Amino acid sequence: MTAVLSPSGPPGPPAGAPPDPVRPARPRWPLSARYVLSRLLNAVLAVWAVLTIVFFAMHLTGNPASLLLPIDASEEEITRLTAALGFADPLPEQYLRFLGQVLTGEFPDSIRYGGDPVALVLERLPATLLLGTWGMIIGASLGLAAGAVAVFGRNRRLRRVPVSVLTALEAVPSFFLGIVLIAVFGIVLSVLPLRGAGTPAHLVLPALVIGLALAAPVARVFRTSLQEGTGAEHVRLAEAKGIGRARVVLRHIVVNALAPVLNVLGVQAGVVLGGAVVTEAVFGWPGVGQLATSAIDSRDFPVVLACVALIAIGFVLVNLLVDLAAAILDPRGGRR
Amino acid sequence: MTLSRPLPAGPGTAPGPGPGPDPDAGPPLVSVRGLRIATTGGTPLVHGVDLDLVAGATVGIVGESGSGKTLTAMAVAGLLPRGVAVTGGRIAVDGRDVTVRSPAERRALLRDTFGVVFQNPAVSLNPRLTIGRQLREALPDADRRSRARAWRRSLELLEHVGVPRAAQRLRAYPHELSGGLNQRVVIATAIARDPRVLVADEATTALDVSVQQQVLDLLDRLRDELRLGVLLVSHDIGVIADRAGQVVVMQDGAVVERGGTGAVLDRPREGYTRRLLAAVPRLDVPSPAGPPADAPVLLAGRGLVRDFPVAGRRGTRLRAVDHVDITLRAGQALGVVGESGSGKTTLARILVGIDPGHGGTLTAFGGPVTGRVPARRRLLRRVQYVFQDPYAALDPRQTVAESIAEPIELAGTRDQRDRVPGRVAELLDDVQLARDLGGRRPHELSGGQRQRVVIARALALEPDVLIADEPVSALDLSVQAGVLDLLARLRAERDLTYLVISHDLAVVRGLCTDVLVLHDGVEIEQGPTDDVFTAPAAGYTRRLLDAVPGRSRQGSPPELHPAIPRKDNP
Amino acid sequence: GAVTSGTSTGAEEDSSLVIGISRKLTSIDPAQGGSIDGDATLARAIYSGLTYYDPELELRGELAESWTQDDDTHWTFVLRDGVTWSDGSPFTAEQVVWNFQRFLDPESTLGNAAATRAIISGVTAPDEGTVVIETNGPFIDLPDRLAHFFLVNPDFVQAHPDELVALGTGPYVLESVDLENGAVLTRNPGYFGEAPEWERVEYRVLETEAARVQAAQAEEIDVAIQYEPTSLELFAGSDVYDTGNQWSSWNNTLRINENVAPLDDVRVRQALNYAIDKEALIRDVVGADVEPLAGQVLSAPYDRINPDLAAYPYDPERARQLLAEAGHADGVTIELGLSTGSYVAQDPVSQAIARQLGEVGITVEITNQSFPNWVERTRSAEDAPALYYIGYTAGYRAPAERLRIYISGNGQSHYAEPDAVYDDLVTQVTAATTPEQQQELVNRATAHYREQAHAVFLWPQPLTYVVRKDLEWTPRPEHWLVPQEFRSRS
Amino acid sequence: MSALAVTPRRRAGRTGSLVAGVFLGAVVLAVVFAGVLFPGGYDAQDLTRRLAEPTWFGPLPLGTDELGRDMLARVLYGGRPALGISAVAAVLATVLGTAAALGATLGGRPWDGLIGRVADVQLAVPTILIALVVLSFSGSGTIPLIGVLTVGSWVLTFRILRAQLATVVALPYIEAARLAGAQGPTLLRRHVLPAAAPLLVVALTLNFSTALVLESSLGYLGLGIAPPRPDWGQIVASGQAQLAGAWWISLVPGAFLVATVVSIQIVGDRIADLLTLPGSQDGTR
Ligand SMILES: Nc1ncnc2c1ncn2[C@@H]1O[C@H](COP(=O)(O)OP(=O)(O)OP(=O)(O)O)[C@@H](O)[C@H]1O
Ligand SMILES: Nc1ncnc2c1ncn2[C@@H]1O[C@H](COP(=O)(O)OP(=O)(O)OP(=O)(O)O)[C@@H](O)[C@H]1O
Ligand SMILES: [Mg+2]
Ligand SMILES: [Mg+2]
Repeated sequence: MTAVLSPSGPPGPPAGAPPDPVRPARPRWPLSARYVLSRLLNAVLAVWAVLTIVFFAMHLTGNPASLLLPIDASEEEITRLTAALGFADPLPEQYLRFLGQVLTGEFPDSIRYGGDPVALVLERLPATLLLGTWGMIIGASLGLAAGAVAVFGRNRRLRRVPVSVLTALEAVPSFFLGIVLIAVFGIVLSVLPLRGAGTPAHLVLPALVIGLALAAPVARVFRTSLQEGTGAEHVRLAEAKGIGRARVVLRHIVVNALAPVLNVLGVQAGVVLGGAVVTEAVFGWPGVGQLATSAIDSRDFPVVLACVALIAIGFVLVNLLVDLAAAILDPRGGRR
Repeated sequence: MTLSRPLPAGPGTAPGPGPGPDPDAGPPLVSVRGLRIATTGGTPLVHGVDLDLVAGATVGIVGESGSGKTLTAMAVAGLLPRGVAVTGGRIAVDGRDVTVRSPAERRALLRDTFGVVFQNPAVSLNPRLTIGRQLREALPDADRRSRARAWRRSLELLEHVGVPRAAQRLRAYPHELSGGLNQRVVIATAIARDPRVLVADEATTALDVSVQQQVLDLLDRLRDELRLGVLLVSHDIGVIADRAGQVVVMQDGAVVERGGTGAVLDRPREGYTRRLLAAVPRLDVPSPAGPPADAPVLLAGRGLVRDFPVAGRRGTRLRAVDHVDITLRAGQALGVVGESGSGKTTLARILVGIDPGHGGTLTAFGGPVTGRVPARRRLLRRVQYVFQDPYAALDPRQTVAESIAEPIELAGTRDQRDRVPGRVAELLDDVQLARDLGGRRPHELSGGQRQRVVIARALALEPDVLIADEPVSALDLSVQAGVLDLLARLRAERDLTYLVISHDLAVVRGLCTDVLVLHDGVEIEQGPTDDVFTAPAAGYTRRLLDAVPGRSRQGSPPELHPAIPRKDNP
Repeated sequence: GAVTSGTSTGAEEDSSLVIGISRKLTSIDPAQGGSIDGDATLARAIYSGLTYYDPELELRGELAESWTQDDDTHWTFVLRDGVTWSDGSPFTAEQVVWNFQRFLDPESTLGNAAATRAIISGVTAPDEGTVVIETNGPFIDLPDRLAHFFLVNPDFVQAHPDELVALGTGPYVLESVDLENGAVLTRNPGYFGEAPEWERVEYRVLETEAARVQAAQAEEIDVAIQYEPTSLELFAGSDVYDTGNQWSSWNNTLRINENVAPLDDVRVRQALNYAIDKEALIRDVVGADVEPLAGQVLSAPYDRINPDLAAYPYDPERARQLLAEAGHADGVTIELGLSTGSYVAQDPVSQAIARQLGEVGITVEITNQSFPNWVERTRSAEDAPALYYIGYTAGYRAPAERLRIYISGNGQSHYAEPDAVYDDLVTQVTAATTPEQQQELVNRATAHYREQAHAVFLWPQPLTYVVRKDLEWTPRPEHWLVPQEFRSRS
Repeated sequence: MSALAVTPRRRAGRTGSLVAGVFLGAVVLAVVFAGVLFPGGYDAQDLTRRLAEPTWFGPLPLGTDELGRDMLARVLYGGRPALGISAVAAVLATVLGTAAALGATLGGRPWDGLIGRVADVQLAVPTILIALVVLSFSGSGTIPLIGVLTVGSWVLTFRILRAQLATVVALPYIEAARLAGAQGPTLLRRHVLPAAAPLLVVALTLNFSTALVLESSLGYLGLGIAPPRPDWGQIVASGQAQLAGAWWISLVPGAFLVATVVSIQIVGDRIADLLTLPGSQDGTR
C-alpha cells in the first residue's frame, strides 16, 4: 500500500477547517449487501442442487405405489396407482413439475400423510431445534470451557485434561455413545428415561450426545485461537494501556477468539443436523430426522424432499448467521 | 501535563540530532540500575543494564538482534512477556523503586508513567475493534466513562498525532488504515494518559523510509511538546544517530558502550560498536561505473503495464506497473528503488517472464518475448532470479544440492546435465559455501548461507542476467555486507548483468551502476547512480533520499566508517 | 412408568393404558388398509364394523344387529338402533352404502378397492335400518369378511381430506396422532356398547426390538407384542410382566420364485420341504407353542383346515433323493430374501434353515433388504429372490381370501406356468354356496397345493408379547391390540 | 483458521502411538485372517451356549450372542466389511479430494469456483441423509456403500488440501521451481505433493476414521452390510435390545470400533509428524 500520507510530512488538522462533527461512533454494519447477496445466491444454489440430487436418487430407484397397496395386490392395481400418483410420467416432466411446485411453495402432497409435507416438517422442526439448540449449547459450553481451561488453567498438567477427554469422546460414534449413555444412565443407574420425548429429562441424553460431538472441535479451535491471542501484540498494547487484566482477557483475547469458534459451529451445524438423524433414531426422538428416515422407509418422496430441503436450508441459514456473526467479530472478513 | 497547552501549528520539520541530557531536567524520570532479566526457567537473558531517562530527551538502545533491547525496554515499562521476569536490579520512577511495590501498585504507577509503541502497527491494534473503541480504552478513567468526552478526547489525540480526517478514522477498523496511520494511532494510544515516558520498540522498522521519517518526527515533536522522556529501541544505527541524544549499545544482554550519541558513534571505543557501524550500507560511497553506452541491450521493456484486481471492489483495478520503459545493457547493474508497493517486484516478475503483464513489449537478447509463461521462460532462460526471502525460496524438503541441481536437471543442456554433482560443487565454491553443506536442508543453514544457496541456484544455468529482488533485506545487518560483497564479486568475475531491487537506497548506491526510481508504478527518474543520488532531478527522489535515516552521520570522517568491502575487494 | 394408575388407585376416571405397537402407523384412514398390528389395531378402537369377532373368535354383530342371506348373492344386514358418531351425529344406512361405494368406484385407488370389487357388486339401503349387499357370486363368508371393514363418516371424510383426524362409532376417540410415534385416544362417552375400562389409551410405536425391550425395561408400557423369543427371556422372572409366545393366525412360509431354475421342478420344491426339520426349529429357535403347518397355508383353529393333510416330514434322505432325481445331486445354490426385522425370529430361523438345506446340498445365500425394497422385489417375477420368508394373515376367517393370495396372477406368486387347477379351485371356493361344499373344495385346493409344493410350509408365526401381570387379556391370534379388551384384575 | 484445527489431533507420544499401532495392526491382521482363526465362520450356532458371558482369557473370550455364536468370531468377521469398505472409501475419498484440490488450485478461477461450490453443496446436506436416501433405494451392497462413504468424505480432504495447496503454491520456492523450469506434473511431483504429504496422510487417516464411523452408523441404522454377514455397527444394533442382560453383544464390538477409530487417528498423526520436517514453514504444521 502506498503511503497514505503525502511525503511532505504529516498534515496536521487543516487550519480553519470545519471541526469534525462531534458525534460518538456507532457500530458499523460489517457486511456488504453484495456479500450477503452472493451468500444467499450460494444458498439457493445449494438447496436446488441438493433437491435435484435427492429427487433423481429417489425417482430412479422405485415408486411408492407397491407399498401403498396390500401385499397381495395385483400388477395392474400397482400400475393404476402409479399413474394416479403421477409417477408414470417421464422423469424430466416429473422433475419440472416438481421444481414448479417447489417454486410456488407447494410441494406435492405427502403420500403417506396426505397433507402438505412442508407443514409436516415444520411440525417436527421444534423438536429437532430443541434438541439441536441444546446440543449446540452443551457442545459450545463444554468446548469453550475446556478450551479456556487449556489456556488459562494454572496447573500445566491438569489443564490439558478437559480437551483430551473431549477429543477422546469425539471418537465415539454418536449411536454408540447413545447406547453407552442409555446403558449407564438409563439401565444401570435408572436416573434418566431410555428413549422418547416429552420431559426435560428425555432431552438430557440425546442433547449430550450431540453436544459431545461438537465440543471437541470447539475446544480445540478455541484453545488455538486463545493461544494465538495471548501472545498477540495488540494484547500487549492493550495491557500497556493499563486496563485491567480481566478486561484485556475478555475483550482482546476471548472475544477475538470467538470468530473461529463460530466458524466451527457453522461447519458443525451439518454434524448436528446429521447427528440428529442418528440420535433421533437411537433415542426415538420425534424430530425431522426421524420423519426423514421413516419417509425414506415408506418412499414418501414429497416428505423426503421437504425434509432434505429444510435441513439444507437450515444448514445454509445457520452458516449465513455464523458468517454474519463472525464478520461482526472480525471485521476483516465478510466485507468482500 | 495535558494537551490543553497550545500545540504548534503545522508539521514539525525533522529536528537535528536530539538534544543531549537537559541540564534543567533535574533528577532522572526513570533510573535503571543493574537490571537483570531471566526466563522463569532460570536462563539469564539480560545481565546488569543501567539506564537513565530524563524528561524531554531521547535515549536510544541499539544492538544486534537478540541482544536484549526489547527485553530491557519492556522491563522498564513493566510489560515483560510471560515466561521472563526481572531477577535483579532496581527500576526507579521519580526515585521510587517500583520493583519493591505490590503488583497492583506497580501496575498503577507504570501505567501512568509509560506509554508504549510496538514495532508492527499492523498487529498492534485489535482487528476486531474500531480505532475509536481502542483509543477510548486507553483514556484515563474520567474521560473514558463518558461517551461524549471520550469521543472528544480521542479526536484531539488523533489530530495531535497528525491523523487527517480523524472523526472518520475513529469509526474505521485498523485494516482500513495504512501502516503509518496505524502507528500514529498506536502513538496516540501511548500518550492518551499523559505519560511521562514513551517507550518505542522498533517503532518504525516495519514502515517505509518516508513514513518512518514522519513517525520519528512525530515522536520528536511529542517529546518536545510534552516533555516526554523517550526510550527509542532500534537495530538501525541510522535512526538512533538521528534521533537520540544518548545511546546505549547492547550485546548479549549487556551494555557494551554508552554515552552521548555523537561521541559514541563518532569515536566508538568498542570493536562491537565499530562492527555495527561498519555493517551499515552507506549512501556516500561512489557507485561502480556503468558499461559503455553502446553495450548490447540484453533486456528491454517498453510501456510495461500490469493491473491487479482490488480485493472487494469489483471493477476497480490497481495499476501496479504503469507504462514503464526499462533497458538493461550488458554489464549494467540497474537498481530499482521505490517505496513499498511502488511496483518493483511486479516489474521484476514481468522482466523474468513469470508474469506476462497486461501491456507493453518485452525483448530479450534481441528477440521479442511473447506468449504464455512457459514460452516466455524458455526465451528468458538466461535471465535468473534471486528471491527476497531465502528461506521461503528454498523447498524445505530438498537438500541444498538438490535445490541447486534442480534447474540443471530440468532445463540444462545435455552437457550440463551429465555432470550435475560437479556443477553443484563448483557453484557452492562460487558462493563461498563449504561443499559439505550440500547435504543439508534449508532449516540447518543460517540466513546468509541460505541466500548464498539461492544465488548459487540462480547461477546454475549460467545466466547472463540476474534479477535480485531485495536480496539482503531479509538478512541480519551483519550478514548483509557479505552477501552484497558476493554479488559484487560475481558481477565482476562473470560479466553478469544485474537488476537489483531494493527499498534500501544504500544497497543500490554501493552495487548499481544505474538506478530507476518508481513511484506508484510510474517511473520517476532513471540515470547513472551517482548522478541520481547526488543531483536528483525529481522532488520525489529527493524526498526519498532525505528520509534515509542516519543522514546526520553521513559525511563524517571516513576513517571511522570503513566502507564495506566492495567489488574491488576480491 | 406407572401408567396403569387405574388399577392401583381404582380411580377409573384417570385410568389409562399404554400399548406398544411394533410398526409405524401409515395412515389413519381405514380405507387404506394397513396391518393389523399397526393401523388396523388403532382403527379397531376408533371405528366399528358391521360385524366383529369376540375374543373367543365367535362372529358377532357390531353395527349390524343381525343379518340374513336372502339368496346366493344377496344379504340383508339390520343395523343397530340409536348408534351415533362420536360427535353425536346419527349413524345411518346411507352412510354404510357410501362406505362401500367408495371402493366400488372403478376409479378408486384406495388400497382395498380391488379386493372389495372382486366380491361385492352393489350395496343399497332399502330403509333407515337396513342395508342390502349384493355379491358378484355366491360368497358365504361375507359376514366374516365384514369383520375387518370399518365404517367411516362420509361427511367427515370428505370435509377433512388428507388430515390426520378421525370420526368413528367405536369405543375410543382419536385425540392426537403422530404416524412415527403413536397416538392418544380417549374414551368415547357416546359409545353404543359397553364402556371400556380405560379413559385414555396411548399407542406407542416401538419399531425396533431394542425400543420394545427398553420400553418394557423402563416399565413404560402395559402391553406390547412382536418380541424376539430371546428377548422374552429378559422378562422371565419379572414381577411386572407376564410374557407369552403362542400360536397366531399368521402363517409363515418360504414362498418360491419358480422362474428361478431349478425351482421350476416340483421335485426340488418338495426336496426343500423335506429337508427342513420344522419341529426342531420350532423347539430350538422359535420356542413357541405351535405345530408346523399341516402342509397347507391355513392353520387351525382360525382357519377351516384340510384335516387330511400333514406337514412334509423331516426326511433329508428323501430330499437328497428328489434332488438327485431332478439332476442336482451335486447341489444347487439359491437365495433366501428377508425383509429386515419384519417377522419374529426370522433371522435365526433363516440361518438354521440355511444350515439344514446345506446338509442336503442346497446352498442358501441369505440376503436382507429393507421392507420397501423387498416388497418391490418379491413382486417382480424376474427379480424376486428364489425363496422369500413371508407371513400372511387376515383379519377375518374366509378361506377363499386366504387361498386367493397364492393364485397365479397374484403379485407375489411366481409360478413357472399358471397353476390352472389351483386357480380354478380357489374360484370355486370363493363361490361355494354351503360350508360343506366350501370345505370340500378347500381340501382339494390345499391338497393340490401341497403336492405342487409351491411354498415351503413352516409354521404359524408366533405371537410374542409382554403384558402387565395386573391386566386381564386374551391375546388375539390376528395380533389385534384393542384397548377395550384389556381389563384390570381387581 | 485452518481446516485442520477443526479436525482431531491425537498426539499420543511415542509409546501411545506404538500401542495404537500395535493394536491397529493386530486388529487388521486378526480381521484379515478371521477365516483362519475361525474356520467355522461367523454364524456357527450352538444353542447350548447361548448368551455366554465373556471369559476374556478363556474359551469364548467375548462370550456368545442369543444364538450361541462366538462373539469374537463375529467381531473379527464383522471387521471385514467395516474396515475393508471404510479403507477403500477412504482411499477413494482422498484421491478424489486431492484431485479436486489440485484441480481447484491449478485449474484457475472457474474450476476453483465450481469445485468449491460443489463442496459447499455437499456440505449443506448431512452425509448420513444422502446415505439414507441412496442406500434405502439402491439396497446396501458393498459398492453403493463405498460410493456413499466416498461422497461423504471427500470434502474434508478437499478443504484441508485446498487451503494447504493455496499456501504452498503461493510460496516463493514454488515460483523458484517454475523459474528453474519445472511445470505441471514435475512441479507437482517435486514440490507440491511432498509439501502436502503430511496432510495427505492426516486426510487419509481422518477419512478412514470418518468413513468407519459413518459405515458403522449406517450399519447401526440397518443400511449397512445386511445380516447374516456381521458388521460392527449392525452387531451393536442387534445387541441393543439385550443391553440389560447381555451387554457384551453391543458394547464389545462398539469398544472395538472406538479403539480402532482412535488408533487410526493416532497412527495417522504419528506418520504425519514423521513426514513433517522440523522447522518447515510451509504451513503443514
Ligand atoms: N519470552 C521469552 N522467553 C524466553 N526467551 C526470550 C523471550 N523473549 C526474548 N527472549 C530471548 O532474550 C534474548 C533477547 O531478546 P530481545 O527480544 O530483547 O532481543 P532484541 O535485541 O530486541 O532483538 P531484535 O532486534 O531481534 O528484536 C533473545 O535471545 C531472545 O531469544
Ligand atoms: N498478486 C497480486 N494481487 C493483487 N495486487 C497485487 C499483487 N501483487 C502486487 N499487487 C499490488 O501491486 C502493487 C505493487 O506491488 P509490488 O509487490 O510490485 O510492490 P513492491 O514495490 O515490490 O513493494 P515492496 O517493497 O513492498 O515489495 C501493490 O499495491 C500491491 O498491493
Ligand atoms: Mg526486539
Ligand atoms: Mg517487493
